Amino acid sequence: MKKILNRPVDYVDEMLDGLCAAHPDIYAQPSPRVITRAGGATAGKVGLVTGGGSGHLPVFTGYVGRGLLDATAIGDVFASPSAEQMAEAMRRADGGAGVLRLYGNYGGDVMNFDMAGEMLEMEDIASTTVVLADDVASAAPEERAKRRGVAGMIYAFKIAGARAEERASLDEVTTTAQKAADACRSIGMALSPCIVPQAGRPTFELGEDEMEMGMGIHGEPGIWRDKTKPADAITDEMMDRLLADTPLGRDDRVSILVNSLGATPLEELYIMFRRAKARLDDLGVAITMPLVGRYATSMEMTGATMTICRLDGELERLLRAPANCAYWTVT
Amino acid sequence: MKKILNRPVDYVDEMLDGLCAAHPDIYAQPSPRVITRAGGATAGKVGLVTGGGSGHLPVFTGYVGRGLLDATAIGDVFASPSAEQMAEAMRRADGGAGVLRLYGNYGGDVMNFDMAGEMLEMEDIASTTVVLADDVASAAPEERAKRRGVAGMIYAFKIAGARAEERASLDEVTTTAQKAADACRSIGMALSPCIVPQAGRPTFELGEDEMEMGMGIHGEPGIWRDKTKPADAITDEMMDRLLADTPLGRDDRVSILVNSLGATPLEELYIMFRRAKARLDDLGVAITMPLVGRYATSMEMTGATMTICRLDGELERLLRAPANCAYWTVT
Amino acid sequence: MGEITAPALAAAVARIAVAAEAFAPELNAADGALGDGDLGITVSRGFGEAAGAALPADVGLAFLECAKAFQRVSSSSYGTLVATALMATAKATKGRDAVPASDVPGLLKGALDAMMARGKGNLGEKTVLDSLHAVMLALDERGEGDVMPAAVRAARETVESFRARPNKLGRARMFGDGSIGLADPGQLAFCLIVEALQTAMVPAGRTGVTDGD
Amino acid sequence: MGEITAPALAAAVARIAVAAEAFAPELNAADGALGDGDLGITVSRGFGEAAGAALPADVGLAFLECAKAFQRVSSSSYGTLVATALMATAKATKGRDAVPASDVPGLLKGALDAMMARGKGNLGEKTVLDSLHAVMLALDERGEGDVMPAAVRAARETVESFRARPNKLGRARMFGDGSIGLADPGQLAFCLIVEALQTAMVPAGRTGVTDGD
Ligand SMILES: Nc1ncnc2c1ncn2[C@@H]1O[C@H](COP(=O)(O)OP(=O)(O)O)[C@@H](O)[C@H]1O
Ligand SMILES: Nc1ncnc2c1ncn2[C@@H]1O[C@H](COP(=O)(O)OP(=O)(O)O)[C@@H](O)[C@H]1O
Ligand SMILES: [Mg+2]
Ligand SMILES: [Mg+2]
Ligand SMILES: [Mg+2]
Ligand SMILES: [Mg+2]
Repeated sequence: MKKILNRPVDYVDEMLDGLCAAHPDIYAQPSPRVITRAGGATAGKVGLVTGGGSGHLPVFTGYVGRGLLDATAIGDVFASPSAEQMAEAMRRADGGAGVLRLYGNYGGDVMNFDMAGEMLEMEDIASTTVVLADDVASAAPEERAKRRGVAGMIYAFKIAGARAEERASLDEVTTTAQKAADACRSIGMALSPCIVPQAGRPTFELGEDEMEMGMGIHGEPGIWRDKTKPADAITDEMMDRLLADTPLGRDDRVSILVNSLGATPLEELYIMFRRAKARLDDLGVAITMPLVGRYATSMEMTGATMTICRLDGELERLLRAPANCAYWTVT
Repeated sequence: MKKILNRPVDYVDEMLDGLCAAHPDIYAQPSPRVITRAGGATAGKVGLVTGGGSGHLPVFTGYVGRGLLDATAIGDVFASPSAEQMAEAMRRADGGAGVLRLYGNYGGDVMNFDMAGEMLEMEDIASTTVVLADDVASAAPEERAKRRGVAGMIYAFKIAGARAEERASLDEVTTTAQKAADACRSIGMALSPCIVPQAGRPTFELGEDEMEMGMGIHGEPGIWRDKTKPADAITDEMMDRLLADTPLGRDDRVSILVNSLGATPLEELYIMFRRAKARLDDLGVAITMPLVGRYATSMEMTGATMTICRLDGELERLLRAPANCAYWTVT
Repeated sequence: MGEITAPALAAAVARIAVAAEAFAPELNAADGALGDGDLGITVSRGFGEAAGAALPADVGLAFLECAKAFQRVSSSSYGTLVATALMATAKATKGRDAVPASDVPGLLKGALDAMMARGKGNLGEKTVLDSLHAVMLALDERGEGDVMPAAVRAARETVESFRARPNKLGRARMFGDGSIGLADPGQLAFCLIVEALQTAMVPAGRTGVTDGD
Repeated sequence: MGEITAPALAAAVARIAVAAEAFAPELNAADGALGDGDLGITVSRGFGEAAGAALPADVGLAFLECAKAFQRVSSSSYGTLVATALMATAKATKGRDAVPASDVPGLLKGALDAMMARGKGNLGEKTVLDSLHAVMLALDERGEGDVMPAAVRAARETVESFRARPNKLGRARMFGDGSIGLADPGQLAFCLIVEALQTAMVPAGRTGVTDGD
């Protein structure tokens, strides 16, 4: 939990400078903290926009690219960007076919994206919203709308991005994005915190032998906190909780994402994947295009999230469609 | 520095099981701890083999794939695989055109790969060796042959892999691989250690406000240990040391790799990249195809390595050639 | 309370900005216990930026500048809600150079409605909405005259009476019953702001507020 | 020392295996100070696996089985060097059911050469090579009779005399002058193995070693 940075206040801007300098063929920053595809909006294509706090790379900015998103607005670490930045991202994403806002269900982000949408209305740019709320640990099924959005959002980015690339209408892209959002269930667990640069302190405290099940990616409280357990036991509990929320059986096809929150290495994600696959194999559930890696992080946090995305023919076709950003290439 | 695992003794095998189960289109494990391409050897192509200790994903196993390596032998965490496993990887990689061993300069690995080479000789499989020794912090220029191999090895994998894919002969591939190896200079710095599962303790200790410049990826001692510095100062020192070893100027073209040792997030790598690019810009050195991410890790270690790979026309062509593994796709 | 003019608004904002610098650590700590610990930064940055803005004489446009300033620098929930309230007030007062004190309860009602729409919140969920509502009622009752003591009392009482209840909205909701016994950071912030405003009202004549008492 | 037969080899290996279980923590610690802390595991696993191998009567093939066992389970530098030494000895003794004690210095020389070729090392670099060399010289001088005390003395003296010098090879080289004052883990391991072997030699008659004294 030690960091490499200059002045904390410059963390985000220097990061974005570096990102655009490293991948000028993919990303551009036409106005501060608004990142678009290098070529800007695609005429005639629905624009996809996301946004939220920094500190989650590749989420959010990393998923701007062909077959994925068109623009993002990025805030300070773990803090919402402003409504004006969001509106600017939407303007830059608009290719004349309207814009879909696709982002995680966090209070500040929701309010600001709503305001941004109202601003665009006045500018006669059509826009719609799909809010991502995949974290089963954050509210009961009856209160699904209150759930947080976590790693499952990348399925929505990918699937909606592919649908937009097909030149579907704003309504069609929105419908598919909502379907993808509804198809995802995630849960996380954390072992150690990260440090928000401007705060300078860990986001939470956990004993040397403790873990927390269900913790959110900003350290939001989870379901229980206790001694760490073996990888298989942790994976089993995560799978049990996901399957309780979205029962699966023979004939179901899913993709799963085993995601590191940052510090947890690939080695350990594969140990978890192995168990998760065994569980799904037992149920006769087919896994297609599984993802294992660092897809949605909290900087140097230790821990992992598990996402199940239940696929139908359309979702699978779109998930497999070509896409390219600095962190995810599908050919 | 907390881990998700079952029994430490199963860490590597469960990881490899998970890796092959997650990417059956890319990796196969035909014999224990020997990973090959899913389709095995390619007839008529020079086989590329690497190997070394586990705990460095995507290195080594992750770089098996089209346009990259053909097989790897993997040991326990941070421990060499056996000569017999290396020989088996070489047998499985041989498509009739001979095999190149391409691996990092560590005592155990060198001795075992030499033994493996002698075994293959008796089986009439031609083989050659290129040892990767890119870490400038590990020995003076006069003793370059004693240097450790670190993240720069992925340039050698990529470039040699592309050359082999062109159906170059074993001698030609070896020559190009050696050229790539000679073109790379790396240096690392560490902020916090990792835990080797079977040891159960951190590999080294550093005070809460300390860093170590030049530390190796297994915690080998570096150049100095002192209070942490700002990102730009750290990057400057790393660049100074690299440039002292391989002076660059106008007309030079390089790729650079800013690599996380595991826990250090992408955000911070981009802050470092930004500075490294400014330094090279000042010198008039052109950067092409820079890499920023987790390419060679030490599990959950905090820290970063910086590699400069100086390119000529051939090396750049091969670096840009198509390749695909679970962690690196070039199209 | 006197009437609201652009200079009066500027003076009030300036006074809150100064006070917020001082109470920011307390707010960060309160928000740290139930959220992400940024509320002190949000409030002090927001009022700081607004205090630095040049305000036009039109009261509505003056409130609009304050809203924009808030939005520029603090986009956390509270910042956005404050901006929303300022924006609603701006709309309601546009085109006037002075707004009588008697309009204040109505303006507060407008701000409250806008905040509830923006944050999809309800009264009783232990948020800043409850504070605003309580102050609005107190002003309504108190009518003309020096309403600030009543406003401060209402804001303070809201913090204390909600302390024993769980948070039902925003980030603090995640803590469930763990939030019982703790002050809602947003309610606390509101109380500190009103207190700062009261202090600002006292020397009002000297700082440009037309004191109507 | 008696002559070397397969049963004698088996008994010696078994004795070292038992001793290695006990001294593994000491070796891990020594290697931890100058390397990666795995040397105790390497030595105890290697001899443990060799002790479990069924050895054929042919001394050369018996050494070969031991070499293979070592290679299977311990591929760190030391494991590979021990395997290399065992392999060289296997080649030199193949086809014989007993090897006289007088051959031992020559066999040690062959092992040393093989290890130097494998590890590209030289004498004086503060490694196990120096230990092997010192013991070889001691046996050469001592000639016939009970050579073990001289061997143990040479191995122990090597550890102590190199302590004041820096490591020049292997992982410990990285510590430069930081290695001064510390025992080379590989030399220490060699010493502990030879000591275990001495203990094994004493009740040799009972465990199948043909005692020539
Ligand atoms: N949706 C909402 N509606 C009304 N008030 C809210 C809402 N969400 C949060 N609040 C208030 O804002 C306070 C937290 O503000 P802030 O720290 O800016 O939030 P965050 O950092 O979670 O975005 C809460 O204590 C509560 O009073
Ligand atoms: N190239 C070499 N030649 C001879 N001896 C060596 C060589 N490298 C290491 N050693 C010896 O091996 C010991 C370390 O063994 P080990 O712990 O197995 O190494 P590592 O874990 O670094 O692979 C050293 O103390 C030294 O005596
Ligand atoms: Mg907050
Ligand atoms: Mg916040
Ligand atoms: Mg060792
Ligand atoms: Mg070792």
